[in-house]
Amino acid sequence: MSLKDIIAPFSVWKRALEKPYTNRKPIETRPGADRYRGFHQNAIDQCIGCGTCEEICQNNAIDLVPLEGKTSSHGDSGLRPKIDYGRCCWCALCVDICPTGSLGMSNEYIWITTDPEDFRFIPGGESKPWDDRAEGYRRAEGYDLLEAERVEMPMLSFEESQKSFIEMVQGYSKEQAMEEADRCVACGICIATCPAHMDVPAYIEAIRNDDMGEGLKIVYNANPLPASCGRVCSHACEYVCAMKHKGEAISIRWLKRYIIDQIYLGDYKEILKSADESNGKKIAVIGSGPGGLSAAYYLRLLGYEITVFDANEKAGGMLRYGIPEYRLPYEQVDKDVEYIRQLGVTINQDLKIGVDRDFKSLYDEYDAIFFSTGLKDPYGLEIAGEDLPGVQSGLDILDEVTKGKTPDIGKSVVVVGGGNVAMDAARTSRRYGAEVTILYRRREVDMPADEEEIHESQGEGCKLVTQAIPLRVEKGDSTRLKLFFGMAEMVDQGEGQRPKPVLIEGSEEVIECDSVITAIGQEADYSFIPEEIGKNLVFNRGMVQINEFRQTGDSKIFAGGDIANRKRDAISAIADGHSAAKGIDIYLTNFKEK
Amino acid sequence: MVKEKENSKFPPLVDGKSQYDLTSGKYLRVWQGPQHPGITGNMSLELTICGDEIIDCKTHVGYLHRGFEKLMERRKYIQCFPVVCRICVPEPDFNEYLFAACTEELAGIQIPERAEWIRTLNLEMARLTSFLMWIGGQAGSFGMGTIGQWTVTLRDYMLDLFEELTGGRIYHMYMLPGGVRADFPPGWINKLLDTLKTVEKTLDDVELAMMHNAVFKMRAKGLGIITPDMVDKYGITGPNARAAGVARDIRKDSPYLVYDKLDFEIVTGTKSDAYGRCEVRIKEMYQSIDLIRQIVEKMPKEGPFFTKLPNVLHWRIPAGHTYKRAECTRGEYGFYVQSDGSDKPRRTYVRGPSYTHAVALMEHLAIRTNIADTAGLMVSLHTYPPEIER
Amino acid sequence: MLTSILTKALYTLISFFVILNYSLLLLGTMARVRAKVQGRIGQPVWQPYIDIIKNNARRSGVTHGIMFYLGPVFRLAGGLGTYFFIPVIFGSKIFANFSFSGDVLLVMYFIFFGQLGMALGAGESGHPYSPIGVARGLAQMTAFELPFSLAVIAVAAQYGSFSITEIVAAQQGGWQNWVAFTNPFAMAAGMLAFLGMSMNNPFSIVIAPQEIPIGPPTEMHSSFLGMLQTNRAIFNGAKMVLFMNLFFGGAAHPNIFIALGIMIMKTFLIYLYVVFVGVSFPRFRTEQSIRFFLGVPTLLGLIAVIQQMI
Amino acid sequence: MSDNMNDMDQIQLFNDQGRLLNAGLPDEEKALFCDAAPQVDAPYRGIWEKFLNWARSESLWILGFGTGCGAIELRPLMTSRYDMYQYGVQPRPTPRQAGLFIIGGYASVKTMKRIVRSYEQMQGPKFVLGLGSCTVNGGMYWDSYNTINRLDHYIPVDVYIAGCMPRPEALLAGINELKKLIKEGKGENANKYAENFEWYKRNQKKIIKDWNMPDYNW
Amino acid sequence: MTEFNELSRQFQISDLKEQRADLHFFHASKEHAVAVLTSLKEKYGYTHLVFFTVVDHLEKNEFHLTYMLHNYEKHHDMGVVVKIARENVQMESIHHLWPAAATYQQEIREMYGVEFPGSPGLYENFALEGWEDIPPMRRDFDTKEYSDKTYYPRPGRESHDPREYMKENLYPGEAETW
Repeated sequence: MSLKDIIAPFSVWKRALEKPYTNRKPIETRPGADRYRGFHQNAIDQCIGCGTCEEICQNNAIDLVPLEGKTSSHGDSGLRPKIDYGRCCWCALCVDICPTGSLGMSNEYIWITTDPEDFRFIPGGESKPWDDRAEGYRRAEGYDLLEAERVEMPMLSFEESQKSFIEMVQGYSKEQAMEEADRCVACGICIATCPAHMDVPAYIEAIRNDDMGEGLKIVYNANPLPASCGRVCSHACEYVCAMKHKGEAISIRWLKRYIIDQIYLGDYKEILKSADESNGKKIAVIGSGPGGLSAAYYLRLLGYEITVFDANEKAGGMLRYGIPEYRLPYEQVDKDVEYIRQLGVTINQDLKIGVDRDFKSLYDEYDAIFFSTGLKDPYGLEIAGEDLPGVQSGLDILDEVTKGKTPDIGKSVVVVGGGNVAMDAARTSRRYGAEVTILYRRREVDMPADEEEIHESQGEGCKLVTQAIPLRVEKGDSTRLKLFFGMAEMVDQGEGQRPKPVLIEGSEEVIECDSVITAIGQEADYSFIPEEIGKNLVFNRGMVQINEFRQTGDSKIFAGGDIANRKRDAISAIADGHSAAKGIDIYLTNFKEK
Repeated sequence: MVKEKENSKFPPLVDGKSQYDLTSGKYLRVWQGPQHPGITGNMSLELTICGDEIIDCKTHVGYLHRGFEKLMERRKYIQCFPVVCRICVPEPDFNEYLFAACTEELAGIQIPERAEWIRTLNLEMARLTSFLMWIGGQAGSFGMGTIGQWTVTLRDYMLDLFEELTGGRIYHMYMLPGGVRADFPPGWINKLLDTLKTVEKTLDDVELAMMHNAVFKMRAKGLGIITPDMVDKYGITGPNARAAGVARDIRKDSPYLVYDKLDFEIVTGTKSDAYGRCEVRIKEMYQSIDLIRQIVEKMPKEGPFFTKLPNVLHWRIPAGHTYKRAECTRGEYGFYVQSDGSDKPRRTYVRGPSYTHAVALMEHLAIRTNIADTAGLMVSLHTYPPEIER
Repeated sequence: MLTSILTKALYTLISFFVILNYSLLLLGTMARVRAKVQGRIGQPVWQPYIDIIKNNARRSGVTHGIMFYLGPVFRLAGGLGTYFFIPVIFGSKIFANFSFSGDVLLVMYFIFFGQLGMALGAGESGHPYSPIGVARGLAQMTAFELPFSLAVIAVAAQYGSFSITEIVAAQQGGWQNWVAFTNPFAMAAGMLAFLGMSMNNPFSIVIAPQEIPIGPPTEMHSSFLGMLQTNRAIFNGAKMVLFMNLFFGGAAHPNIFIALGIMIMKTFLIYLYVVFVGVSFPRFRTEQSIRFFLGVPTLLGLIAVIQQMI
Repeated sequence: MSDNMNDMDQIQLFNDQGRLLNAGLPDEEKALFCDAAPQVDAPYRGIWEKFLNWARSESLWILGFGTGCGAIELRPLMTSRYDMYQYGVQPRPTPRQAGLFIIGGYASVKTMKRIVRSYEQMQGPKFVLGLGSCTVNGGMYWDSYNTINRLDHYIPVDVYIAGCMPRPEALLAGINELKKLIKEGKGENANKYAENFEWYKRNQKKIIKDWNMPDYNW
Repeated sequence: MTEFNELSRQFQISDLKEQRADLHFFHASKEHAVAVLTSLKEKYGYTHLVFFTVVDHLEKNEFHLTYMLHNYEKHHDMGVVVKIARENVQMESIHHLWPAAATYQQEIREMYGVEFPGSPGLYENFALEGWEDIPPMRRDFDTKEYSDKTYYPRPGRESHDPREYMKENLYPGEAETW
C-alpha cells in the first residue's frame, strides 16, 4: 500500500465537475433505434392470413382470427394474426418469415396496462399509436429465411423443342423436387382455390419426407388423373400461393408431376386404396374426359359398377385429343386411364351416344348417368371467306395430330385466338415447320392462355400480333390464303369490366398464309339428349345448369366438366366428377327407394 | 482459499467440507439470497457462521430454472434461436453464437466470411459489455457504489450500439444459424469507435479509483485464492484460472471465428485472489477494446452476411452430435447439440462456466472467509446464475 | 420559574425544529452531492421528508415484542438527548438547549445510548442479520469511541472544562483559536472517529446492504423506520454541531441569523468531508475498521492527550 | 376470481378460529410460521388520504429482489443513465421496508415461493409491477414445467409492462403509471390480497409443494 | 486416435467417431467407463471435465451418459458415451476424479433419475423444489401438458387454421377428400 492508494480514490470527484450521465427525460427523448424490435405492425390489406407467422412462433403467441371487414377470398384466408403480448418475445421471426412482408415492427416500446387481458391485439386491425411509425424492425436486405425463387425446371431449349413432339418440360430430379418442396410454407391457402381442393401442403410434405407412396395417396384423394394434371393443370393454386407475394410461387404442378413420375403404374395398386365390394348399382358415364374419368374413379371406389361411353378411339377426351404431345405425352394419359380401368371401370370406346347407342336406353338401364361430353364444336370466325380451304379449326388440327395424321397446314400459318388451344395449334404447326403468326383481339395481358404457353410459343418462334381483329379471308396469290385484319384499340368499359377492343377504322393490314387456324372457343353439342329427357334439363348460355352436387334438372342425370363449368379446365372437370360422384352416392343411397 | 495453516484453529477440511457438527446449535445459519442485494442474480447461499467466519457454505441454485433444455427439445431449430439467448441474461450473445455454430456444423453450413467477422465483433462487444456490468458489481459488493454508477452507464452506451445494430437491447437475437441478421447501419462503426473512446477513458478513471484504492486492496487481496492445482479439479476456466497463471484461452488455444486473424496475447496474472482476478479482467477489457478496433480495421468492408438456409419451417438436420465452445467473460461456454435427424434437436446441453464456479468452487472458497466478503467473493468469481440452472 | 421553564421549552422546540429541517435538507442535499460524483442527478432535496411521511403512512406493522418497539424509541431518545445537550449557537439563548457544565460527558453517553437501544430492539426482531449488524455496530463503535474520547479528553484538558459552551467560548476570536489549529492532533483523531460515527464509507459495514441487508434495522418498517429516519437526521445534525463546537470554533455571531448561517456553513463542510471520503472508498470489514481506529486515530488521540498533559 | 376453483384440491387452510393451519408444513415447523391471515386495512378518507397517497407515490421503495431476467434492466434504471432516484424511487434490501415489488418476468416455482414470502413480508400498501410477457401469460416459457404462467393467480399485480425485456424507459413509464394509480387511490391491492387471501393461498399451495422456508414470519 | 487404440486393448470401448479434428466421440461400456475416464485423465492428459450429461433415447430405452473431457496440451476433446438401460439406472460416481462432478451428478439425478451412489449431496434439490412428477428431462415427460395442467394459461385464446376457415367460408358443402 502506498500513498497513491490513499489519494488516487479521490479522483472520483473529477466526475462531479463533469456533466451528469443522466438523461432527464428518457421516455420522450429516447425513441427505439431505427431497427428496434418494438410492437407489431401489420399492413392489413397486404396480409393474406397465411398463418406462417403462427407456424414459426415458438411462443404460441400468434392466433389467426377473423377480422371485421375481411372475408375469405381466393388467396386470402380472411384471417389476421392476433398477437398475445403475454407470450411474445419480440424475436421478430414472424416478421422475417412473413411471405407477404406485411408484418413489421415499430420502434415503439411502451405499453403499460393494469389489465393483463389488454395485451392481445390484431396489429393493423386495431388502431394503435404506433401503426404509422416508419422506424422499426424490418427484414434486412440480404437476409431471408425463405427462398423467393423457384427451382428452375429443366426444359428443352426452344431450338430443340420446336423440332419434335418430345415433352418439353423434363421434370424435377429428386434433389430439385426436394428443394422446391422445401420452399413451401404449408399455409394451405391454395387448397381453397384448387377446384378439386387437393391437399397441396400434404403432398408437398410427402415429397420433403421422400415418401412418394404417401404423396400418391394424398393426390389420388382428390384427383384421379394426376399424371395429366401434373403437366397441364391450369394451376390456379400457384396464382394464390403465399410465396408468390414474395417472389415466385411454389411449382405445385411440377411437384405433383414429380410424385407421379416416381411411381410405376404397377405399384399403384399396393399404395392406393382399392375399390369397395360391388354394391350392384350401375352408373353410366358419358365422355371419358377428365370429368367422366374422375366420376368413374370415385364411384368405382364406392363400389358402383361403372360403364364409360366414349366416342373416340382412346379414352382421355381433351387431355388426349386437345393437348399436344409435347405438353402431355400420351403415355401419361394412358397411365391415368389405365389405373382407372384396372380398378374395374369398363370403358367403351368408339361408341357415340345418340348414334351408336340411344341415350334413353342408358337412362332406363342405369341407376344414374353422369355426362361430361365437353365442348367439341369450334366457333367459326364469322367473317367472309371462312369457308375457303385452308381455314381450319385448331381443335381439328390437334385431333388429327393425335390420331397420327399430318395436318395440311402448308408453309405459313395464322392462328386466330389467344387461348391454350390457339397456342397449342400454333406450336404444333411450328413443329410441322410452318411459320406461325398468332392474332389476338386484345392485349397480351388479357390472353386466356397460360403465361408459360404464351412465353414458350414466342420462344419457339411464333409471332404474336395483339389487338388484331380478322376482317376477311381471301384467296392468296403466292400462298393459299390472304388474311385481312384491322388493328384495335382498347376501350375502357368502366370499373370492373375488362376493356373492349374496338376496331380502328382504316387500319387494315394483310398477311399471306397457307392456313388460317381458328381457335376462338368451342361450344357444346347436346344433340344426343333426346327431347323427352332434355326438357327436364336447364340450359344457360350453352351450359347445363347443375347444383352443388352436379345434379341436373333431372335427378338421375349429373353433369360436369366444360359443359357445366365456366372455368373450363381439366382440374375443374375433375372436381366436378368428384362432386358428382359424391352427389350420385348420396342420391342413390337416400332417394332410390321411393 | 487460505492454504491450510499448520496451526489452524479450525478442524481440517474433508472433501472441501469442514468437520463441524453444524447441528450443535453453536453456529448461526443464515441465508443470503435469493432476496438479497449482495447476491449476483437470483440464487442463494446457505451459510453457517461462527462469529463472522463462514464455516460452511451451501449454494442453492434453481431459482431461475426454466427448463431450457427441455423446451428446446420441443422447438424447431429456428425456434430455438430466440430461446437460447435467454439462457444467460447479461451476456446472451455467446449462447446465440454457440447454438448457431453447433447447428451449422451439424448441418454442414459454411457461413460467409463477413458474417464471421461480424460475429466476432459482436462477441467482443458482448464481452466488454458484460465486464462493464461486472466491474460495477465488484466495486459495489465492497461498498463502492460510485464505480457501478459509471460503468453501468457505459454498459448502457454499449447497449445503445447493440440496439442500433441488432434491434434489441438485452436480447439481441442477432446471430442465427447461417450468419447474422443484418449489416451495420450507416455510421454505426464511427459511433462504435467513439463509444470505445469514452469507455476507455472512463475505464482509466475506474482503474485509478478502484485498483489503486487502499480499502479495496485491503478487502480484495487474499480473498478466495485459487491455486493452479485447483483449476482442473474444479473445472475452473476463464479469468479465474488465468489470474492463477494458467494461460488458457480458447480464443488462442482452439481459435474459432476469426480469432486466429487477430493479434492478441493471453492475459495472465500471478495470483488468483479477488484482486488478481480484477486485474486480469480489467486488462481483458482493454484487450477487448483493442480487439474491436482490430476487427473494424481488418474486416472485409462488404459482402454477404447470411447464407441461405433450407426452409426453416421444416429444416431437418442430419443425425449427429457436436460440442462447440467459446471463451466468454467467465470462461468456457459450450453447447452440446445432438440431432436425431428430425427438425428438432434431441438434446442441447449448455455448459456455463458459472456451473462449476458458483457451486463447487464457491462452496469451497467461501469456507473460512468473512461473511462480509461473500458478496465480493461471489462477484469476483463472476458468476451468472441463469446459466447454472438454465 | 415557570416562565423560564416554558421559555426554555419553547426555545428548545424552536431549536429542535430548525435542526430537524436543516438536517433533513442536508441529507437530501448530500444525496445529491453524492449523486453528482456518481454522474447522476439524484433525488430531490426534500425526498427525506416524503420518505418519512410515507413510512409513517404505512398501514400495517409487525411487532416482535416490547423491545422491538423500544428500540427505535431509545434510538430517537439517544438522538434527541445528544442534540438537547449541545449548545448550537454560542451566545444564543434560543439555541443554547440544555447545555451545562458537564455536557460533553452526557453527550458522549447519549451517542452510545441510542446504539444500545437499537441493539436491544434489533436483537428482538428475530432476523439473523440484525444481531450480526448489531454486533458489528457495537464493535465498530467501541473502536471509534477510543480516538473520539481521547480527542475529547485532549480538548477538555486543553481548556480545562467539560462544558461545550466553555470550549466554544475559548475558541472565539478568530480561526487561529480553533482547536483544529491549536490542537490539530485532537482534531485529526476526532475527525477520523467522526467518519466511523457517521457510518459512511469506509465504515458502513454496520448497515452494508450488500452483505447483510441493511443490518440492525432489517426488520424495522413502517413507523418504526420513520422514527429511525427522523432520528438519523437529528443525530446527524447533533453530531455535526458537536464537532463544530469541539474543533471548529462553534457558531457565534451577535446576529442570530448570521450565526445560523455560520453554523450551516460549517456543518455542511463537516458533512461534505464525510461524503468526500465516503464516495471514494469501499467499506472496511469490521475487524479492519477496528484495526484502523485502534491504529492511527488512537495514536493521534494519544499524542493529543500527551501533548496536553505535558 | 373463481375460475379454476373447482379443480383446486380442497386443502383446509384455516381452523375454526380463523387461524392459518400452515398446511403443507411438517408439524414441528408450523410453530415457526405466523398463523394469522393478513388483515384488510381501510384507508383514511378525504384529503388526508390523498396527501398520504401522494407521499406513497413519490417515495417508492423497490424490493431488491431480482426474480428473473427483468432485474437486468433495473440496473441501468438504478444507475446514472436513468437515475430513478430523481423520481423518488430507490431500491431497498429488505421486504419489510420496501413498498414496490418488481417481478422481473418469469417466476419459477422455487422463486415463486420466495416471491410470495417476500410479498407477504412487505407492509401495506404495497404494489406489484409485472414485467414482460412472462408475468401475463407465461411468455417464452409458456410450456415450461417450472415457470408459472399468470402472476395474478398468486399475488395481485398493479401494473403490467409489455416487453421482453421492457426497456428502462418502459419500466419508468410503468412506475409513472403506478404513481398515477396510487394518487388516484387505486393502489389497494394489498387489501385485495387480504380479502381474497384464501383464493391466493390455494393457488399458491397448488403449485408450491414444498412449503418450507427459512423461518421468518410476517 | 492413439488413445483410443491403446485404451481399446484394455477396455470395452467402440465406435470411435471423428466429429472434428479436435473432437472425438466413442462409446464405452458401463463397467469400464470410469476406468476409461480415469486413464484418460491420469495417463492421457484429459484433465478437464468439460461437462457430464445425459441424453435420453426413449425409443431405444437407453440413457446415453456423455462425459466430455478436454486435453489442454493437445487442445482436444474426447466425448465418452456410455449407454445404459433406462430402468433403475445407476452409475458409478466420478466425484473422486473431479470434485465438481458432484454437481453434475446431483443435477442428473434430479433431471433424469440416474443414481450415483456415494456422490455427495446427491439427493439434495438442485434446480427443482418439491417436484413430485417423473424427472422432467426424461423424454416421456411432457412439459406442455404439465404446464397446461398446473399453471393455467390465460384463457380466451382461439386460433383458426386458414385452410379449415377458408373451407367453411368458401366451399362449405363441396366434395372433400374421402
